[in-house]
Amino acid sequence: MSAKVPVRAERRENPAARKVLGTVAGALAASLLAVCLPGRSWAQENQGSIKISFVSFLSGPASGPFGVPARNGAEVIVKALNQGALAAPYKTKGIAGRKIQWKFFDEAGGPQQQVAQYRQLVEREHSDVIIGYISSGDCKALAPVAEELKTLTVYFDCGSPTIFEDVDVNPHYVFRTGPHAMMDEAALARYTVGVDPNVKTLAGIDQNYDWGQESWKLFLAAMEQLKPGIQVTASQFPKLLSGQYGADISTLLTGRPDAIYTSFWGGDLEAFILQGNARNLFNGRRLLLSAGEPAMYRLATQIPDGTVICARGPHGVFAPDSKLNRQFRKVYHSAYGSWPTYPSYKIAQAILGVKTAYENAAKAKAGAAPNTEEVIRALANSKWVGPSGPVELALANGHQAIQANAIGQFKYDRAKGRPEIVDIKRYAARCVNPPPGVKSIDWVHSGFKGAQCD
Amino acid sequence: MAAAALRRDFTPVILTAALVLLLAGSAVVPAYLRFLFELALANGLAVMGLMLLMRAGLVSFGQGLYYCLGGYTAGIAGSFLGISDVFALLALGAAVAAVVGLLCGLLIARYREIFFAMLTLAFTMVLYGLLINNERLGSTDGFNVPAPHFLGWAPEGERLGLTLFVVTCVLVYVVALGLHRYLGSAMGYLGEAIRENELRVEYLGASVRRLLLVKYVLAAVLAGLGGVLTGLAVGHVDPDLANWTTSGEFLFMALLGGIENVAAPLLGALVLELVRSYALEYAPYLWQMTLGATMLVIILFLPGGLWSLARMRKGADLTPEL
Amino acid sequence: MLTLVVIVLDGLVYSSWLFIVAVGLTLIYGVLRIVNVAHGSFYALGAYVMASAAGYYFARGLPPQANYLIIPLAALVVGLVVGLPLERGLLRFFYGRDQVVLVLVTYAAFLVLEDATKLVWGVDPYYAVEPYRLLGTLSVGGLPYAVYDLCLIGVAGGLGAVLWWGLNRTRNGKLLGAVIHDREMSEAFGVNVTPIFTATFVLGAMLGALGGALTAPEISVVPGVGAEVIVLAFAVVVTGGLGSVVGAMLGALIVGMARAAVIHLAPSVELFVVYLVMAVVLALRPQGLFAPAAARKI
Amino acid sequence: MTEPLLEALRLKKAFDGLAAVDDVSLTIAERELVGIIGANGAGKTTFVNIVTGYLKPDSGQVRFRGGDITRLTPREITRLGIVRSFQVAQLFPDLTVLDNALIALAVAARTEGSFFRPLKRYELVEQVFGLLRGFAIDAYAAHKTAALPQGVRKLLDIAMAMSGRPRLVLLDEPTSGVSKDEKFLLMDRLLEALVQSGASVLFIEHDMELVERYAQRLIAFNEGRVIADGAPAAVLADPQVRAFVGGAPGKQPQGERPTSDALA
Repeated sequence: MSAKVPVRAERRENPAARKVLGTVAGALAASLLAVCLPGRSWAQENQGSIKISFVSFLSGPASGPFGVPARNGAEVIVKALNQGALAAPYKTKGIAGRKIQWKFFDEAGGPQQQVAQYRQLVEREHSDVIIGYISSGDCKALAPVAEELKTLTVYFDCGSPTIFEDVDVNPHYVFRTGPHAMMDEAALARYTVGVDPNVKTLAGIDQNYDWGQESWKLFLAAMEQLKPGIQVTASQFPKLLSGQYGADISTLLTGRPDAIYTSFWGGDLEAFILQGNARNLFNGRRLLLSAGEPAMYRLATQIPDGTVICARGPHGVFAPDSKLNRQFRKVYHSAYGSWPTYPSYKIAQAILGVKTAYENAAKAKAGAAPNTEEVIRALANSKWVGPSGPVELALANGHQAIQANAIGQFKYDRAKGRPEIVDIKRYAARCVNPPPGVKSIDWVHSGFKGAQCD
Repeated sequence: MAAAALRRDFTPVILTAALVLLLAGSAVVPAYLRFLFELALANGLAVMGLMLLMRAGLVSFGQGLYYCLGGYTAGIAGSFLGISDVFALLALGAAVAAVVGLLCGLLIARYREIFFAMLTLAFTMVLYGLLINNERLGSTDGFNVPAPHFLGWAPEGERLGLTLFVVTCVLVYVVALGLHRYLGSAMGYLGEAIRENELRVEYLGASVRRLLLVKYVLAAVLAGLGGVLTGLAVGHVDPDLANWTTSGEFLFMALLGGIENVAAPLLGALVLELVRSYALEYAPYLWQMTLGATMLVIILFLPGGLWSLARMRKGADLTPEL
Repeated sequence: MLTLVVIVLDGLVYSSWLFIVAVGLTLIYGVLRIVNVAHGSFYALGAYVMASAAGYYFARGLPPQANYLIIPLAALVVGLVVGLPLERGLLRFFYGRDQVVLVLVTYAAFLVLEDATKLVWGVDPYYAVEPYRLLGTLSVGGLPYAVYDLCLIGVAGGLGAVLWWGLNRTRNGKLLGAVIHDREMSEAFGVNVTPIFTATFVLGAMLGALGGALTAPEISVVPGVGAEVIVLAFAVVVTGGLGSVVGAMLGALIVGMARAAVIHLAPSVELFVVYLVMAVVLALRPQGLFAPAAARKI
Repeated sequence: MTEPLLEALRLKKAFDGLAAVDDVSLTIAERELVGIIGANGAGKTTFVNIVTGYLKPDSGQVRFRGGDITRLTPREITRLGIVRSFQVAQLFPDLTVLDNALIALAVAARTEGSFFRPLKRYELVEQVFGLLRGFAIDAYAAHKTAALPQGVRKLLDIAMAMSGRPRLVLLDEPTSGVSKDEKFLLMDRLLEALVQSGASVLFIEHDMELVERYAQRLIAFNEGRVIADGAPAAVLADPQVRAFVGGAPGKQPQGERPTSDALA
């Protein structure tokens, strides 16, 4: 017998058709009505304020390391701005004198879901600005939608260089206030060759998804430029979130590489380090973590000393000392009991960039509220200072940020019982980012043509 | 006597009314809502295919395979081959789904119950894996699908959205009418006959395997069409279309709406979109729980899906009087 | 040669893990005919309970060797606190309904439990690595292996043996076998299946949680660990033959070995090798490798 | 002499080494009405299963109107004009009698591949009522078959089989599960309809009274072999038959309860 399907009824000629029609129409009307109702009310409801919708992962595996720290960072900054309590040069209340209303949304569900939600943020929530998105897939899918719906959209994190290089080559409404992955990989390669000039063999282990594949490709290309003839002993691509790396670790061990590169993050990174440690994988070889910073406090006692840590920009421990940075760290820590990591910094930097542009645009109009086009004009090619230092929108018609980068080595201070970063090297923004109009991968293959390093 | 057994068929009326309502509504409702409906209709196509299989007693966990194939066909044709006409893309997507459906169907039509489900799951996950390993197609991130043309006409922005919506509505309407006819034909009835008693069908002289193969291919084509429309509506395709969660969602939609009538899967798809959009809005931290709870309530209190509400009003017995 | 040894050893470790994670699923399916998606929740909950309990345990400086007792305790707690109410309070209302309906009911339960877990533990990762590192390493062919991993092989073997013995050599086990073979007939002969269902479900839940608790020391426990395990476990038990303990063992071995081999030889295939194996096995043997004999119903 | 309708030549079938049908040869002519008797496990149903293609014999041959049908599938054999009924009526329990018969008729008319032509069209429904009337079950047309009395289910089962105008009908215990009082009524209706159709009928029956009354010819099975074949009176008087098959007319052992092993 075949499986029975639970639904049975007379169905072809339904004498209750009118009732059905009534029910369906009723259900439709009810849901329509419900959907058209105003959404969740905005925090800090106020007349004449600026509505910012934030989107990042609030559920799923990326929520812990990225999504929630970003949310918390946004909350810290927005609250401080609304109180006018933020350090200079952001002392003015709100944005251009207007209060910030804000809401946070989950980035779950993939591009399909996110496109639907994005349209609601624009058309139902009437957001003035949308700041968000961690996943490159979401960023790529949303770019054309944002251009179509003519809404200022600021990507604070997603790392794929291709967004403005291939997908949205002529951006108008879309900005990215965080540098893309090219910067991380170029700086990491330079750092590696700097501290281990004799590195001859290299192995990579990256999650089998776009960002993992792209990171490894860029890093390897950069290493091949800086250290011609470098040998790759293994390039492992375990499934995202697989959590079991026994066989991969065996492969890495048998190759005996000088250095092991990984773009792992979150639970996968932690599991890999725990399992690699237990099997002496890191004894006598350098571990390079291109996105290791969010894990460094939580995993403090597990990360081998000398591990090269990258924070995807000069964020967190790498952030240069400033009043703004000290305040950000202090307020964040007192609110959440942990230190802000790079997602918190990146979202803070996005908010402050928007604030600066709004205020510059308002200044040009002698204080009148600027429209979106005016804000965009003010934001493009602009410069401002975030808690991690200066940011400049220099690529992709002034829509893509570049920033100086900083990389260092992990060291656990047993006396103080907390981790620290030593041997920090800083790289000028134009040293590790491609010049305008050049695709990242072409830039690497050209031998970093046009790089301005000190 | 025979005349008494033949009742008036209201489904075409309902479908036409729904079409008119949707088209008229598209002028009034905000665009995000129209978009939600469009997604629901596109998904509804895939769910209608699933309904065909479920009525024959087969539950597929792998309709995402054809949904994804449809989406990727549209994307590849648009981005790499320069084919952008909506109707050409639909035909292409349907053709690819049909060919792959036929090949898989030849093997899969022998399977029943959980083994059918698991084999369909395996197939879709293999495609998922292949796409993730393909960097040219954007790996997990997928790639964007260029805006389609309509017989040489290339609208932009709001007008494009509206046109695509109209095309989607009309296509779904035509497919639903056709499918409704199909369900009332000998082959349609034989689906239930197979579910109820395969042996008897064989002993009447019909080939169960051939009948199921046709249904499987039809379901594949419907999912493929849904995938094309989704790809064009979202403007982006990614391997998640083939992930098992997508197929699971189709199943949820089928259960939510019911499988008694062609309109039921569409209703299920629509309600799920709305519930999810709602849950994400009002409970961004607990939307999974909201979705799960909704699912439980429906399964517990409306085992026949939302469509059965109509029956409950009338009372249980709808057996035609003679 | 070394590669072959390494593949076999890596494969064995992974197979053992797979078996421990999947065996509860096959048991529940065998007796209750439920494809239990919530198995992923049991796994995740087992991992969370273990990680937080072990963290607490080591923070208090209690005798380290005794920490392994927490693992079965965590499984027991999850089985009783989550498995029991789930079966009594929800699933039993759906017995006799279609298999697909039950899949969706357990899927819904999984979604609810997923957010409930998040409410209790938050989104931050938990880890408790001490039990993993405490046992040290052992060199095999010059390659260090974690003794904890090697112990998994023993645990899986022992678990398989105990289950086999329990099912085939004890009175209750034989009763269970009868129910697996033909539920209606067993009921007709006066077997009260209700307590059998409950006990099996709780046992299956404990096994799922045991898998999570055993895994917790070598991973960091984050939201979403459960979802990753479900489909994998399905693939294993379907490959082996749904409802058979021996089948689960065989399925785990085949899948584990295939995965270890491709990780060493063609890393990017790892992503779908599990499903490829399942598709090939099902194409050749439609019921999986070890389908338990079913009573003829025609 | 014309060719026989059905010819079974030295059929053998064993299950796990146990012979169920052991060297059976027999022929059925056009328009014959043949009864088969035998104790449980004598091989009667196995014989029917082999003829209709559900089981393949270990050796031997089945010929139908001169052609070899031994290796054909049940579906192909049905198409050739051999149909059967089952000990337990094989219906579509969740559909109405009308739908059951409509489906049967559509398949018989080879329109099962029709996509868009409504099944419930006037002329076909008329035809179905005609068919149902022939078996006097038209009053049940709107009922789901799951809820019908046994006798009606049995008649519907056979009516559906008859919709293809077969040449040979094999009935596997048409009266099992039907109360004693209704048995004669059922057989009357049944055989009237079948004989009228011009088909040959072969029926398995335990009730000797029924066999004696309806069969023109009788075949007795025992332990997989034919032990007697001929006029009913002669076969029933055969001492071997009396010993093995047991049960003089009216005194047959209690008919087995309607188990679900119709094809076992």
